[in-house]
Amino acid sequence: MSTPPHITKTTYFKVFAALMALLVITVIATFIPWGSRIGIVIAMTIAIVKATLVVLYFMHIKGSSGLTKVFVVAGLAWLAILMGITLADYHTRPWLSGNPPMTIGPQER
Amino acid sequence: MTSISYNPALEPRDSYINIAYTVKSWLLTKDHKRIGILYLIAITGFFFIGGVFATIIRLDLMTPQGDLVSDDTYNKLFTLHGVVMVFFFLIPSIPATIGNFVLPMMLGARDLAFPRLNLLSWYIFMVGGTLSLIAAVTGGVDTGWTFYTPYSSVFSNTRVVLTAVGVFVTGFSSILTGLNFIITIHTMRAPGLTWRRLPLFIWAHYAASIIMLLGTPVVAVTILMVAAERIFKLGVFNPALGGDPVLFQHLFWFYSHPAVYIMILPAMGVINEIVTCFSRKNIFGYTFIAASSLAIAFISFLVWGHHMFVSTQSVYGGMIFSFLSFLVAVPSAIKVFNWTATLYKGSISFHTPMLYVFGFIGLFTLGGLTGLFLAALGLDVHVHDTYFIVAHFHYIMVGGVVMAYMGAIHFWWPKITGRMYTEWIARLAAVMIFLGFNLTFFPQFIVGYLGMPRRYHAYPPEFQVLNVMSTAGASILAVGYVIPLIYLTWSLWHGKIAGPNPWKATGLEWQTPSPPPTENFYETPVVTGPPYQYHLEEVPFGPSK
Amino acid sequence: MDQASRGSNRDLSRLEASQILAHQFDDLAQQKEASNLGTWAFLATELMFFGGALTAFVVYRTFYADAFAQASREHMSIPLGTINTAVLLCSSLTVAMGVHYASHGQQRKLIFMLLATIGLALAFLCIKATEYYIEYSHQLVPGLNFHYPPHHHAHPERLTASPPHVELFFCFYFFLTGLHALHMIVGVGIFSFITWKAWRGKYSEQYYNPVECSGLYWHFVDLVWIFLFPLLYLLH
Amino acid sequence: MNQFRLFPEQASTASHQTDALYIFLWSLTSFFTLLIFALIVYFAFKYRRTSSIAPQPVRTDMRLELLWTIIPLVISLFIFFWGAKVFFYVYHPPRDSLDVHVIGKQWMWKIQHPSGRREINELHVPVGQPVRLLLASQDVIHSFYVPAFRVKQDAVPGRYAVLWFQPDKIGEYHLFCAEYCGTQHSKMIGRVVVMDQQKYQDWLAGTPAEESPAVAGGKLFESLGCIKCHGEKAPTMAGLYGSRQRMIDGAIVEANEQYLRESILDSTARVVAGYAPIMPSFRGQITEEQLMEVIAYIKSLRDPATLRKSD
Ligand code: HEA
Ligand code: HEA
Ligand code: HEC
Ligand code: CUA
Ligand SMILES: [Cu+2]
Repeated sequence: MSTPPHITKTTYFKVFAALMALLVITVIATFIPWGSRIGIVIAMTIAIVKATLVVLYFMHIKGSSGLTKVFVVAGLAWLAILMGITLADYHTRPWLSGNPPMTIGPQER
Repeated sequence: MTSISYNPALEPRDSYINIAYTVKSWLLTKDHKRIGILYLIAITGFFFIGGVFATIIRLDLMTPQGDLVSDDTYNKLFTLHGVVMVFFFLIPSIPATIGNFVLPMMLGARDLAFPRLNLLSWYIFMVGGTLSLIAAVTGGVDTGWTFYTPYSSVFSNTRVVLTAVGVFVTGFSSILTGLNFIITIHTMRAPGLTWRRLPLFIWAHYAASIIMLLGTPVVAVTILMVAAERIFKLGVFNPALGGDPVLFQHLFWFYSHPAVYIMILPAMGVINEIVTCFSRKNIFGYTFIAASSLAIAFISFLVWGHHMFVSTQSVYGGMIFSFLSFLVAVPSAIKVFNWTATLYKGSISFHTPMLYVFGFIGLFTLGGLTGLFLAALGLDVHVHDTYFIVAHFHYIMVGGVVMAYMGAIHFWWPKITGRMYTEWIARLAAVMIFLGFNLTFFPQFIVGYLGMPRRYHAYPPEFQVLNVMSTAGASILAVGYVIPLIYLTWSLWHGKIAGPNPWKATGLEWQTPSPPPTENFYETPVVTGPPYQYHLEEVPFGPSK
Repeated sequence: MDQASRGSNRDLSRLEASQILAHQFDDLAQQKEASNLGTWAFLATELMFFGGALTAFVVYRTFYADAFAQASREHMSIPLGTINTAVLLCSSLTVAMGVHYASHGQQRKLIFMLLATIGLALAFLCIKATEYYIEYSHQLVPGLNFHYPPHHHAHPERLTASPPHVELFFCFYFFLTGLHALHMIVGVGIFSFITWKAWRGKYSEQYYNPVECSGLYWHFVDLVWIFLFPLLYLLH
Repeated sequence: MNQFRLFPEQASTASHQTDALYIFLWSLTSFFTLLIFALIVYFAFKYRRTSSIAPQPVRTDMRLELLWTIIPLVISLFIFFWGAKVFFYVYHPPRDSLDVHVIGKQWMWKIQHPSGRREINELHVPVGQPVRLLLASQDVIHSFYVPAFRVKQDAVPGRYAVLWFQPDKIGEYHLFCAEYCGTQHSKMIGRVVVMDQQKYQDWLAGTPAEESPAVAGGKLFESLGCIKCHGEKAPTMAGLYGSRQRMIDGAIVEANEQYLRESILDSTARVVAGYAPIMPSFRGQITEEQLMEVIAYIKSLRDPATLRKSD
């Protein structure tokens, strides 16, 4: 049900402050040599946290109807299907043949 | 839904048709019924355009060396046939015409949730269609409806970008229709119309709308990337720049496989309405049919790789896709068995819509079961990209969806126009279509297994007999499709007045005059029971001879 | 929405709200629910739209990890990207505040917030354009002037990656940010329209739905950037 | 070849397996189609409209619903396993195969045998011998399809694909390009000739001796300058093919054709552990044919333990 947003101005500012802080952290984290895997995990985790904050507070998902939440989850689930299965193909290609997953051709444009 | 708490005045006072006559009143209408008619006209046009392409294809294939048209022309013909039939006819066919017209009425609503968006979607559709037709007449396009890279992105020197843009644009009309349906179904049901009381037509459209909403944007952006690749010489799918052509196939089929269920789900929805009405029975297994629609919509997003078994996709990926493809067959099986069971102990009459339904069930079963051949990995290696595939999908799309579409037109024609058509001619045409259809496409299973590849302008002479049979069938089919065009048009002026409910059907759309008034009902209906309560309704026509 | 309650008090609200209530709806609550849900459904579509391109990007990114990391490290400007992210986050705040004021019927503050949003959006686009210009002058635009390794680079010895893979990175960079910028431009259009309506006093405590829905759209555009920023600028 | 038939000729070991599954599926399809058809006809006449009294509703029977959910599910899974089994057979080349190089281009198939003999749109193979095709494409996607063998594989530009079969019947069979590839897609056809071992040897000997791909590849290895590095500052090629290589990022990769291809065209994308990424990229400097020859050369230097019979 779309009730008027009952989120206060202070909450907005708090969320905003958190977003800015996370932005700073993620930029700083880039300059620390973690090794590529961990670097990716950190950057993406921060992005997900930021996104969650925006969705929950700025977009009022917190306190919105169950149906709206279902729409959000459905969108994310479908994206996960698309990415997950496509990547699964590429990652399982070497299993049987030992092939590296991709390569490029000799033709010139 | 017989138990409506009021007794509507059924005399047509101001129907949606005679409320205004100007061209402007049609082109600027926000009435879902008028928009449905606009779609109907456009789509019929596209069907015949696609049909003319098919006719030339079939004529060309009468001889092994294919001497009617050149190979380039042939390639353009099947591409345009595929593009027009899929994107401009079959995907919008049932949802945008019949769905648009009856879905709000079935819900007891005055209109869709976003009427302006609805009109917009028609204009978008027309823009997309026009662009593609311009592409067709100014040089054509020869990539196949699948637009595989790198042929489409680098090698073809035909109107790929224009066609791609046409398809891209049309995608948005489909998205808007789906969005409109979903929101309408969620928010605009009549009082008392709970989810478990929804007609199965609505469930089917709901499921199809999910696919439109979540699948179409992916093909849109993919097509955009191909267009960008052509215009700016980017390398997104071009191996020369490290791109992967098979990635295009992933993205394309992520939509285009579910898209085949955008076509079939509304068709299945239609079957439920007709089969109950002409056997005067409640539907067998309501819950299972409703749930199987949702199951199909969901699983359909997990099987796209079954079009790519020999594309150098991972063998394990292939196995997952094959496995899931078999799963998606189960909900379809559930539906077929439930429809058959609905006939049990019914009171069956053989009116035209019902004949189409029988045709649908039979041909869909055969088409669907041959889908299992293709989902079986080892066998698909042989039949992939042969006429076996062509036969499979025509069985489902022409034998299934087009049959259901024809059935739907005949079923709701009295509601849409207020007139009856001539029953005996209609039955004759239905039988002709059925026979012509089988003669056209059954031989293609055989010639496909013999190894005739699809998209072949010329073929080895030993395949000729089967191809000639196919062409012969296609000519019967063509006549079968032209006849309804004639008698339906004729009925607009000379048909018997239908009255509000000629079939004595239970759906809410029948509880109002034909043709319905602009806001559908003079009084908002209230629903008090489940759908298809035919035992409470009187039986029209009495015993059949 | 509870179906049983749908019939109730419709005549009353119909009289009151005949101006803003479209004919197909029974009451304002229903209308509001429909347009809110509609916006969310649209955003799900948008998500898949970007999702298709992002999937392609992620696939290449995993396989040409080194080349993509190098391209990002050597040619993306983290300061500009960070500033732009901050600008966009600010605009999200102004939008959220705008919706807040709209729901309290505070017209002037609403208009102020809307104008601030438009300003921030334009700032973002200008910065983005600057970046594009820099990339252009470094010969990094595929299809236009891509040349690798570029002539002017401080450390040419560091540019070991295979040129096609770097070009692929830039294809995606321009495709994704271009698509995003296009959404921003559309957003500016929408907000200009909303501002004009607000100026004419169309919105009130009862009826501010268009503000809310365009706000949702804007937050979504922001969300896309929240992911594009690390993916394109930071994954070294 | 001109008489009417329902099956293409069965000329490979795979064809029998595929046909068995095909026949099973047609029986299943006929069964269900006829069942549904019979039920519809039976009901339609038994319960045709005879009075104007509406029939009583029939309640959904849970047992029936479960029955027709579970039976199709079980049958489906059965077909899945059968199909997967055939698939694995078709995708698992045996070790002792004859390696033939095939390059697709608009609109022809260019084929080269290990002996060096080249042919276009024709493939001669000995009966009873597993043949492994290394497929590449020079432009768009093509698909190598021999209906009599029931095998097909796309040739995708930018990578190698592998297709194998073991012919078991002497004769001439169609070769088609099954993936749409442009104007003359339907003319990209040819034949596969299966001959007995003796005839095949005669056929191979029948033309003036051509240079075998391995020898030609050896020469390229010198003329392209590979030899300048390989041997001292770069890993040796001896024993490379078929071995397992450790990459600088820790990944372990089997050195097969695809790996060699990538190493040559795009060496810096995958660097062998212990070496510097100094090898230049040979993309654009070397044609698909030459690439296959260089790879044949590297393969000829393999560890004898991994040798195929044909080498
Ligand atoms: C409306 C369209 C539509 C529909 C509904 C379907 C439905 C199905 N399709 Fe089809 N398909 C197409 C349209 C459609 N298809 C098109 C257009 C192509 C070609 C695209 C191109 O390349 O151009 C294609 C291609 C295609 C392929 C790729 C072939 C190839 O290119 O190599 C595959 C492979 O798995 C496949 C499988 C299936 C399956 C398993 C179903 C299932 O959903 C079918 C389920 C139905 C049944 C099973 C019948 C009813 C069941 C019973 C009566 C009970 C008995 C059941 C059991 C024992 C299980 N289809
Ligand atoms: C979605 C729906 C759809 C529909 C309804 C049809 C309808 C028909 N299709 Fe089509 N078809 C496809 C979708 C569809 N098709 C797709 C997706 C492909 C793949 C394309 C690709 O490979 O890229 C394809 C490919 C395809 C091929 C394979 C081409 C090839 O691979 O080389 C063939 C060959 O027989 C064919 C035939 C037919 C026929 C005979 C009809 C008939 O049912 C049509 C009957 C209708 C009419 C005939 C029109 C009405 C009659 C007239 C207007 C008469 C007057 C006309 C004249 C005097 C010329 N189709
Ligand atoms: C400038 C020196 C140089 C030249 C010229 C060169 N290479 Fe290399 N090559 C290397 C180095 C160093 C490596 C190891 C690091 C790597 O994998 O990039 C290597 C790796 C390889 C590998 C992978 C070896 C393994 O152990 O996995 C192959 C295969 C290869 N080269 C083939 C060739 C061929 C074929 C040519 C000529 C067409 C060639 N190289 C030319 C330096 C060179
Ligand atoms: Cu090569 Cu078709
Ligand atoms: Cu499919």
